[in-house]
This record gives sequence, C-alpha cells and structure tokens, in this order.
Amino acid sequence: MEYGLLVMGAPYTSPAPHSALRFAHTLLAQGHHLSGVFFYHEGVHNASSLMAPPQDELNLHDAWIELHRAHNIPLDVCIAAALRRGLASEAEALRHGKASFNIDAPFELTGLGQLLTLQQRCDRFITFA
Amino acid sequence: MEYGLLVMGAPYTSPAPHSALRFAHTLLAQGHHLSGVFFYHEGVHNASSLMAPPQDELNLHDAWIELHRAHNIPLDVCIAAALRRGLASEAEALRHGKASFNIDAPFELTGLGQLLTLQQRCDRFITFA
Amino acid sequence: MLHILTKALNSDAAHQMQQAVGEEDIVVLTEEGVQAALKTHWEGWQAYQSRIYLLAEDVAAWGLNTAVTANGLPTVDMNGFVTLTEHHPQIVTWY
Amino acid sequence: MLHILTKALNSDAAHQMQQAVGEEDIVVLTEEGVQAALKTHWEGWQAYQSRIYLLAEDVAAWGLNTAVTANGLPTVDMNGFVTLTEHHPQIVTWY
Amino acid sequence: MAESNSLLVIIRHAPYGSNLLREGVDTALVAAAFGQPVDLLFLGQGAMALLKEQGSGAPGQKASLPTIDMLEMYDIEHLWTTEESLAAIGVPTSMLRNDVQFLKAKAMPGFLQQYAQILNF
Amino acid sequence: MAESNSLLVIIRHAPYGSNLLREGVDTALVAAAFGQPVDLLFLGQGAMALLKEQGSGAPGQKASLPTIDMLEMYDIEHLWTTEESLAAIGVPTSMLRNDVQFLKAKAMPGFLQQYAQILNF
Repeated sequence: MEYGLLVMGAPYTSPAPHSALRFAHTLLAQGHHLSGVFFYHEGVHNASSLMAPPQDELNLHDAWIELHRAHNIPLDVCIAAALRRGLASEAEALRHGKASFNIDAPFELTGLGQLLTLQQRCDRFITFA
Repeated sequence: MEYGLLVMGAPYTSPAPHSALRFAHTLLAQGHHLSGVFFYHEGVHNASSLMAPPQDELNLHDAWIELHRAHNIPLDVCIAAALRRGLASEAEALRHGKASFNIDAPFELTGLGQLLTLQQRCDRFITFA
Repeated sequence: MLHILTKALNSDAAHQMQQAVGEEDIVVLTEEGVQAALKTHWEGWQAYQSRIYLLAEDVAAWGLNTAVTANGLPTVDMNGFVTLTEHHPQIVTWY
Repeated sequence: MLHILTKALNSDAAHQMQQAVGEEDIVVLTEEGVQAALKTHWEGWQAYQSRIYLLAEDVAAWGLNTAVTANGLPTVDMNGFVTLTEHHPQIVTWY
Repeated sequence: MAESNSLLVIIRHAPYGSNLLREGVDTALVAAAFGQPVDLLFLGQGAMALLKEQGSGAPGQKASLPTIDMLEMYDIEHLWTTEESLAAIGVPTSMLRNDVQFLKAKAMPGFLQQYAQILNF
Repeated sequence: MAESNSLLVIIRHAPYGSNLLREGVDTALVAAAFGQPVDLLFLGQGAMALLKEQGSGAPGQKASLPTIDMLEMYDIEHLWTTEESLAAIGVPTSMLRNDVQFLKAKAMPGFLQQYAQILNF
C-alpha cells in the first residue's frame, strides 16, 4: 500500500518524530511504499541541519536523511510554518536577508498544497503528533 | 526591585514569550530593574536569527533585541537545550562541524548555572511557560 | 506566594495549582487560564475570593470581556500584575 | 476507522476521541496513551473490548510491562500496528 | 459531503494557546482553493475560536477572527461544533457566531465517516 | 531545608512526553553541583518517572532512570510525591522506587513555603 506521514511534533520535545520514524521503517520492511513525509507545526524543527544532540542520543535530522537515502522518500517541510519558526533554505534565507540557513536537501520547503496532494495520493495517511 | 525572567515557550506556538515581553516592558516602565532573561526548554527558539514571520506579525527575536538595546538586558540561552534543538552560535557551529549558525549577540549561549545565579541574585523570578 | 495559571481549568496544571495554593496566596489567571471567566461555578472563585485575578489584556484577547463584566469577576492589568509580584517573593507558574 | 491516542486518559484528546469512536472502530494507545495500562477501570477497556490495543514498544519504554501482564491487557507491536492500518482507510490521531 | 475527496479539518486547540488553530484553518483554506470540499469541526478548546467577541487577538499576536472570516470567502460554509464541547468550556450558544452548526457528540462517529479524509489539529 | 537558598524543583510532566523531566532534573543536578540544597517534588504525570520498572527508555530516546539515579550521586536525597498524584495516574506505591517520600496534597502549601526558590517543570 501507499502510505503518507504527517509529523507535527518537535524533536527532543515530543515523542512523535520517534514514533513516525519507527512506523516508517516498519511499513517499508513489510513491503509497503512510503510516498512522503510532510513536516508541519512544530514538526518543521526535524529538518534543522544545525541540530546537535548529545552523542548518546539519536540525531533525528540525520535519521530522516538516512530514511531518505535508503528508500528515496521525499521529505517536505511546510514553508510558512518553517519560516516563522526560524527554519530557512539557502534561497529563502537570501530572500529574507538572512546570512545563513539551516534547511538543506533532501528536506524541501513547500506549500500546504503538497500536504493535501500527499494525503489524496496515498491509501493511508497517518498523523504523528 | 531586581527581576529575572525564565522563558520556556517557543514563539508562534506558545503565548508565553509575548506575555514575558509585555511583563518585562511593564516592570521597566514602573522603575524596576531587569537583571536578565533566561531561555530554556522550547524558549530557546526565541533566539533564532533565522526567524521570519509574516510582516503583519511581531518578530519575537527582534523584539527581544530591542528590549536588550533599550535597557541593556542580558539574554541568556541554555546551551544544552539550544544545541539539541538546532540553535548554535558561530563558535558552537564550528565546534560541531556545522556550516552556518543562527544565534548571535546579544543572545548568549550559557550553562544552567547562569539560570540559578540569576534566580538567586533577583528579588523576583518569574517563569513564562 | 503568588501562583500564575496559564492553562485551562480542566488541565493537570490547574488541578496541581489548586492543591498548592495556601490561605494567604494570590492567584493570577493568564493566557488560556482566563477561560475561567466562563466557569463561574469553579470552586476557585469561592476558595480564593478577593485574592484571585484575571489578566485583563488576556481576557480581551480571548474575547471574554463581556463574560467578565456580566459575571463581575476581578481583573488586574499588566501594571497591576507587576505590582502583585512586588508583594510576593515566591512566584510559581503552573503551565 | 482507526483512532490513535498519544495522550493520557484525563486529557482533552482522550475525551474527544471517546466521543468519536464508532462501533466498528479500532483504538491504538501510543506514547503517553499507554498509561491507560494503569487504569483498568477506564470505561474504554469495556467499551472497545477486542478492538483496543496498547503499543508494546511504548509500554516497555514507559515501564509498564508488569502492569500490562498483570492486568492481561491487549498489546500490538509496531508490525501489528502497521497491519491494523492496512485494514482501515481512515486513521485519526488524537494528541 | 459524499464526494470521494471531501476533507474534514478538526480544530481542537484554543486560539493563541498554540498556532494549531491557525495552521488548521490555513490547511482548510488551501484545500478549498484547490477545489476540495472541506468542512470544519471545532471540538473542546477549539470552540473558543467561534466566540463572536473574539477579535482583538492576544497582545502582539494576530487576531483569529479575520482568519475564521476568511473561511467564508473560500466558500467553506460549514463550521460545526458539538453541544458537549460548548458545555465543557462553559460557552452559551448566545456568545457564538451565527454561522455555527451543532452536532450531538453521540452523532460524531457517523459524522466523521462521511468524510474521505480527516486532519486533526 | 530552612537554608536561605534552598531550591525545590517540581516535575509535572511525564518522561518521554516532553523533555521537561530531563530539563528539570538537569537543573536540580547543576544546583546541587553549585552546593545549593535541592529537593524534587513529582506531581501528576511527573510521578511516572518514579516507577521502578522505568528503564528501557522510549525507542530511540534516552532512558530516564539513569537520570533519576544521578540525583543520588549528587546527594539529592529527597524525592517527594503526593498520594493524590499516584492515585490520579493509577500507580500503586509497590511500583515505585524505594527512595520516594510521600506528602499529602493538603500539606502542599506549607511544604512549598519551606523553600527559598521553586522552579516548576
């Protein structure tokens, strides 16, 4: 089956990203397909390349990238939710006159239309929050 | 009197930073002194220089800097809470091999000792969360 | 002691605060806590009579001015809130 | 429909979920929701009998294995959770 | 609401307490702009967004009323809540906007099943 | 606990649900390292951190038990909770660590007043 995931919890504050990652790996191991993960609300913080947790804790940013590399899963981040919370790609940083940025490929800033398209395209759509 | 504030809520998710800012301006207007603001838990996101809310909304990062400029208020950010949440100064970014950073003066990364020192030094210490 | 409640009355924060409030303590309801204006039967209104306040700016923001006036509930503005903190060395926020 | 509860039983999320669960619906308790293992008198255990599950990994993490065994409560592991979602096109998370 | 792509957006958090009301409404607006049939259901604290007087906005924060008003401009006409939600937060129906429709909590399971998709905020 | 700089750290949120337990305990550890007398009070969901069995940690997250065990190494000996908190979350005392002390909710106002400083997590 075609799955889509919506992640609304922040790393190191909500257990939701951990649950979402485990769910993603499990569904893939069962032979299902994962069309994409959409990060919204506090979930946008999962995309931060500046995340530097202690070495004995999972780096969630890196864990999502690993998921992407192994299975080519799109990682879409709501642009409006991201910008107000201090997350910007190089292009957005430039547009807003910021000197640096913290969102990089494979994470992509995109609009809410992407969330709705993902939900409609998938057989199953699950929120982690 | 000598006041200290602890901010634990994130901008655009919790109303706590707004309440803290209003409280700070009000106590200063009454002739009290503000020894410092400590940002902990999700409150560390207040320090992000990459924050870019829509133009019709208050930029909380800039509002804190304005408070600092007008009254020379120290703005301390818990370093452990910040690093795991994707907030780093230039020095910390370098130390963790990150290509960019999002915490700049007057915000300062510091340890929890600073929180306790602030609380002990102040006549009144108030948490916004 | 001064207690600040920032969450609704059915929250864990509110229940824990209610156990912590002493006989001389003051209570200020802010942010989501101002929804208490709609609950005139809440036992806190009786238990903390003349030492409980709704933060006026938050009452207005949450659209509760009419309810506060109709129910004759006590408010304090941000200036008054700061003044209350002057009189209480211990201040605890329940969130 | 499949309902996922990630918060404790005294939360707004839990109360709202209880109103939403239909007679053929399935319930999975995850994250803070696994604390339901300590509340064997919770009406949900009766109301959703044979269609409610605790997520096993979260039960272990929250230190509730003994309680779940002692009370004979139904669990599902992450594999079983995915299988449950296969059978329910509509999935709603209460948080 | 029998269309195969109909969406229900459930709002369960109060205005200003978090950004969830705003982010939920934004999702509904985008869905409507895409031509997707969309309704809103306000539960518990979310029903606070339906107060008529709601308007000034928390100091320094954007008011939620204009956001709710936008729904009508996008032809989102059905704003639902439950009588139980209003009772729980102590809001009499006289304090509500005129365009709110009521559902009994008992009817909720059947109500939810009408929608192809549900998003919970 | 009559010292003028005594600190009470109140833990009110469950392990893993947020990082508040961890961040509250870290604050207590730093206070102790600074030589400040510090006690902990676990209320409501916070009392979940006192379960004996607590130990595996949410998958991918660090366990909270070692953090709690650290308290003893820093000479923080007083871990308080209330009987009402345990009743509310349904935890019998037999499930708790042995070093927990009990307070009646009724006694809480007097208990809090013993401390020069309180931090609520």
